[in-house]
Amino acid sequence: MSNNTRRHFITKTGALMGALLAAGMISGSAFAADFPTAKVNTTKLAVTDTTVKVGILHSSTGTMAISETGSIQAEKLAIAQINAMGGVLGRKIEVIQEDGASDWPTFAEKSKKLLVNDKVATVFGCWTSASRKAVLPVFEKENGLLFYPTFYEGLEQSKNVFYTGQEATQQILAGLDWIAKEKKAKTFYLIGSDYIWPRTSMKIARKHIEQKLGGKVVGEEYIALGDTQFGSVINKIKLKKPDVIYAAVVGGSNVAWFKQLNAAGLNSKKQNMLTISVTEDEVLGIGGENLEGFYSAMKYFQSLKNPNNEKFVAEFKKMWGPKSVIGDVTQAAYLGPWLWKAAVERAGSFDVDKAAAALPGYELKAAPEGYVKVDPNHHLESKLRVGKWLANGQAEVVYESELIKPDPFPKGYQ
Amino acid sequence: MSDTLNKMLGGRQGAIGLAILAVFIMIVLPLGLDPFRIGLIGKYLTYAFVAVSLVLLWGNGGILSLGQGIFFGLGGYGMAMFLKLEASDPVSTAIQSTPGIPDFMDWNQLTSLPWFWEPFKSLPLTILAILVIPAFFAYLIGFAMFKRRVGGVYFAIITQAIALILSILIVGQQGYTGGVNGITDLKTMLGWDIRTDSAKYVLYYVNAGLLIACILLSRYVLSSKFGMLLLAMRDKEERVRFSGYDVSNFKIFIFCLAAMISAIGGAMFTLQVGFMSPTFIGIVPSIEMVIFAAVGGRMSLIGAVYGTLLVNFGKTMFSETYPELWLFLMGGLFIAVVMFFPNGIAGVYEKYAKKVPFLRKLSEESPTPKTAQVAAVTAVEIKEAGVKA
Amino acid sequence: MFDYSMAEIGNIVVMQAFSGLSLFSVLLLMALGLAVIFGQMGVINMAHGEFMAIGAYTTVFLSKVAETYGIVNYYFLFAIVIAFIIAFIIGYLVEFALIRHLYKRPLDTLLATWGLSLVMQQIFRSTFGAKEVSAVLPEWLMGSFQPTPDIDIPINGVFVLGLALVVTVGVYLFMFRSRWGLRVRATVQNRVMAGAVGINTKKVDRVTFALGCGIAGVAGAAFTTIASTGPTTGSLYIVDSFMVVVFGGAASIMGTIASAFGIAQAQSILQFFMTSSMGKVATLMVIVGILMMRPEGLFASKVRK
Amino acid sequence: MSNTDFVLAVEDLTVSFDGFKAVDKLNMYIDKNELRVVIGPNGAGKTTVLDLICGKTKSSSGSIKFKNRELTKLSEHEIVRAGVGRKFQTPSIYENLSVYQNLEVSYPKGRGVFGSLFFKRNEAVVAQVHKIAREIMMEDILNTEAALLSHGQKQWLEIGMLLMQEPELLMLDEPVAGMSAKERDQTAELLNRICQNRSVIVIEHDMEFVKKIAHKVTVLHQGKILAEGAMDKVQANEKVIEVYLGH
Repeated sequence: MSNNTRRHFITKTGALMGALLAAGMISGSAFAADFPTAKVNTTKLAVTDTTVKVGILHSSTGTMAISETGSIQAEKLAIAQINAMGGVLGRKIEVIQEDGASDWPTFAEKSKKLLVNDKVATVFGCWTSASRKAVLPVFEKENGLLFYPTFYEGLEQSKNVFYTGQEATQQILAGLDWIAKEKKAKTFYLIGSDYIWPRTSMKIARKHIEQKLGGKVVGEEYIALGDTQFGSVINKIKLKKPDVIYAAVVGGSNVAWFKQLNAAGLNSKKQNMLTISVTEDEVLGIGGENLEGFYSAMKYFQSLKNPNNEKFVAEFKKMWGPKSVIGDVTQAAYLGPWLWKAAVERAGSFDVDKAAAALPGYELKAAPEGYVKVDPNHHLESKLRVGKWLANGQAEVVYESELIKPDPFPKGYQ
Repeated sequence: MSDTLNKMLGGRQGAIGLAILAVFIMIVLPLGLDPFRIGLIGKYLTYAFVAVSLVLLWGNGGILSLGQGIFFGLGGYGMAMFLKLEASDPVSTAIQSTPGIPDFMDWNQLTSLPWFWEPFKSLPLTILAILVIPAFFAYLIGFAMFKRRVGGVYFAIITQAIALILSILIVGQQGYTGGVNGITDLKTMLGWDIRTDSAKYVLYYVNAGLLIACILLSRYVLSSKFGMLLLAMRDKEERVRFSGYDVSNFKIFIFCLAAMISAIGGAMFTLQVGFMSPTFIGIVPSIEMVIFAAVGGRMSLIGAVYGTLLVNFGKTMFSETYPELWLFLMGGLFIAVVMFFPNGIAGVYEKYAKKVPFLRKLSEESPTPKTAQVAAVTAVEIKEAGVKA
Repeated sequence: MFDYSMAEIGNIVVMQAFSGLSLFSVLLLMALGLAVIFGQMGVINMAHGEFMAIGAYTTVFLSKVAETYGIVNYYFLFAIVIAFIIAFIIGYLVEFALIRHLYKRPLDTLLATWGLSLVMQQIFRSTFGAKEVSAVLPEWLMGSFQPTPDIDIPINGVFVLGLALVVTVGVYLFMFRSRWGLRVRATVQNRVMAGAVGINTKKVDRVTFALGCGIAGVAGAAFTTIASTGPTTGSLYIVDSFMVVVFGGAASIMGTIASAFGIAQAQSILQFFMTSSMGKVATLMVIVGILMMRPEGLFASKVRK
Repeated sequence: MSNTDFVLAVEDLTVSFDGFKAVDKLNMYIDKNELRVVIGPNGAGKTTVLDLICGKTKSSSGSIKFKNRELTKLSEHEIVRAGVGRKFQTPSIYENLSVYQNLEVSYPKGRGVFGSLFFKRNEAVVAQVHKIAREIMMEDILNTEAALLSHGQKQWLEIGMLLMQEPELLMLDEPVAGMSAKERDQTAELLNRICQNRSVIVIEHDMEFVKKIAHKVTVLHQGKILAEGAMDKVQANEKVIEVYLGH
């Protein structure tokens, strides 16, 4: 961060602090003197009397940089805000940023470096499941702490990881319920990129459609990662005429998918689509005009109307430029540092075991997305929202569910 | 027998070079670095197997394979399948619908172990598979291509396409392969925890030992008549054919040998890093491994090891401090090596070592006749000088 | 298939035929520049995809400019021309700085241009950001054309098809009907002789390479209508491009056209009847299989070597 | 045709490239220990004939019998192993290897993959290398790198490499191209020596040189035989004169 933006930040955060205090986000200012280092750090982490080191581990190069940049920015924003408020247990957070370079062994290597060499107190990082799977054994072996921001397929729970995004059932079930009711949909066409998250998600969606909604899946299709040709797939969809297309296409394919779908005449006037892989970040590449009228199921949209979110959006734009957009994962990444701060302060210690044990049950009431609660299974209890995309690249929230408990190993969906 | 030994060591100069390398990777690095860095070096050294295989295949044989990642991956997957089965005992997978099979199979509704996983329950069969399957696969590709005299650029492009096909297949068949996540969370080998620091050291030394054994084997091959023919084929394939040799058989053999060496590297990678993923089979790692060999010197087996270490060290260092600059540096390295140092580190050494009295003495005392390898390096240099002038 | 009426099946056949044609035009545009560079000069340009990205980014940039001046409906054709010019100039410089030193070492060119592609990717990332961007398209390029109410023919597909044909005819005229083309072909066949009769072979090389890059730029500009633009966009296309050129028989433009057509139809049909990713695998496997049987490609002529 | 005493019997040999018949129904017979010279203007098909015999080019029709064994179905290395050696128009040697290594590589043992891996340089090999090196007048420069040889020496080295294989039929494409007058004389002597116990086919333009070595001359024109016989008879042949001087 340049000096300029930092200064910017400190003056700005003053204002924010009041709001956050009022919202109960801060449990009261803590001073280092009250918490002697020997006491709060019994496992030789990089904690001094005035500072604590944490790691950020995302891809800033390679194919995944497209997606992970937002997370890095959000995490840095949260950390800067926390520092402006006096840090954690009176200690300023120092960030060590590592580049996973979109390469899973590199993620494993860097996570080991952060934990073993730098002795960071926690790591905010990873985006793809593959990178998380690669670092997971390292975190478990070295007993580190990871805050993982992406909505993902579930089927995982680790004492060393907190999942700040939604697991698959949270994101899928309520969305399907809504669209089945709202559009009286009976037939669904499932399409996703060919890897574990879309496949697991589609498996859950299919069970839900067939068993709970009494609907029918008329087609299930997977696209090789990076493929940009959808002509044949679109024709198959036209032949089946589904009430709803349920989509989880990612990356460069996602852009091609929407552009070609529109060009083939399947725009939102003729076709309902609910996707679980389009956030405001993706809209930049796809173009709002190609998305207009389609729906996304996410827990967060930038357009959410509440004071916390409006502040968050404003702060984010101050720090990273007026053109930046905030998607679901970016917001979830923003929660990471705040949750960690709460964990450490509830435990009164930076020790990983103590902090991790202290976090479940914690309620973060002033998150930009609203109320969330940390479940004993290390995922967040949160709401699901359905957004209808507008031509300007923002979504209009048309549905908001009740709070949904996370269920990473859903019975009846495996 | 002493003749064989002499061929392996590559005469006095070769023996000294190898001894220095052995001391460097087996004594100097372990003493000078902490366990974390040693883990990294161990990982880099598994790539060095591929670089060594490319010295045989590309430097000496003139056959550029852009699909060596295929074989590295096959070796790595073989080992990963064994370790995964061991990690998936019925007790630790009790929460699954079908306990006793790898977790990703359970997620994909498989209810029994696929038949081709069965052999990987046994370590001896796994080791056999790691050596034989990549070699057999290389034989199939090599037979089809070299018998029809597909060479040069076409071979490079087709191997690249095969790498792409295989990586899409592995990602697509995730119930059988673990998909894009790969095979992860590997813990023990015959009950021995491979994640501890002491295990890392043991594996490091096994890895270094195997690497040196592969270099010795490659040296033997290169110093035999086979090696001379390989060079001859690279430069005048027609002439070799009209000297009564079936050129394609030689190419197939060296391709299979290179595949096998790469696969050993892959298997050691899995053991040391603790997982295997399809990213290694794709195009990018396959090309990056070529640059390791090129930086070290495409004709030099030992240079390949140094080249691999240097590039990877650079990658780690730079991406820690200047992540944005790393790609510029890597790209620049490709260009610079090709344009200015076609013989890599080994070429620079050959050129300047002669000026250092001590080193000159070493090489002058090396027994004549000089090896084909040295002769070829100098000749290439002469040619390069011609091009530049 | 029997749940559908004849009319429905007929409509799908028409649209499926068009999607095959559309894929054909995409592959052809991708491969034409490479066919000129690889086929005529024997240079392996692994940075071909990045030259396409240059075209795409040029278009995106111009669309932003057009948006501010409110001329979105007119800029696109202009953008294609500019994309060609910029890619041509950069190609010209690259040939001068890099390629010309490596003509005798084709495998080394492959490595050097791979390095170049990494550098270019990072330049895109530093300049335009890591995120994908989208060009605002003129109204007339959006949506579909409907000959009957149940048939949609994508207009951007028609546009790309038209452009592919125009570029192909252009390349053909240039290579076989112009003085320049004659010089290029003469240089390819016998460099020494061409030099002896007064052809500036160095200049011919440079212009040929730059031309190939320029065509890649046009392809990139056209692809903003159907796909994404990001720093690593180019790498999505490189293997497909090489497959088309090699499969067609490197030195033949007719071969490139035929092979693009064959691959497109195969992939389009396989992807209709299999899942998309397995269709792609099956297509690549068929190509590799045929190349193993017939390494010189489909359209190489038999000559005394 | 049935078995013959000829070392090489070429019958009705035809090859066409995209419709152009480079060799057209050619018949040619070579005796044991014969030195045959093939002459003809550029494009007559001389090199193509050698290419066809050694398997580099596959014929469209016709037969090539070497010691009554059909060659058209064999691959190049099988033809070499049957006893046919071929020297190319431009010297084709391994420039990166020494003279010794060039000769040793051509030694007809250890020709298989595993044979070559376990090939040992024994006394028989050394003796053969030295014998051939003496024959081609290069015994004292065995350790020189081949790239450093003069053009003439390269031609000899390639002939030496063929001799290492002890072929029964040796085919030389323009062996004296680029040689000095003295080297030509030495080459003529060399050829006369080596055809003592094998048959040799030579393609050559230099008529003086042809006179020195030829037992019999074949004149090719547009892929067909124009004339065949002793040198003086062929030189007197009207058609030959027309072809060489007419246009």
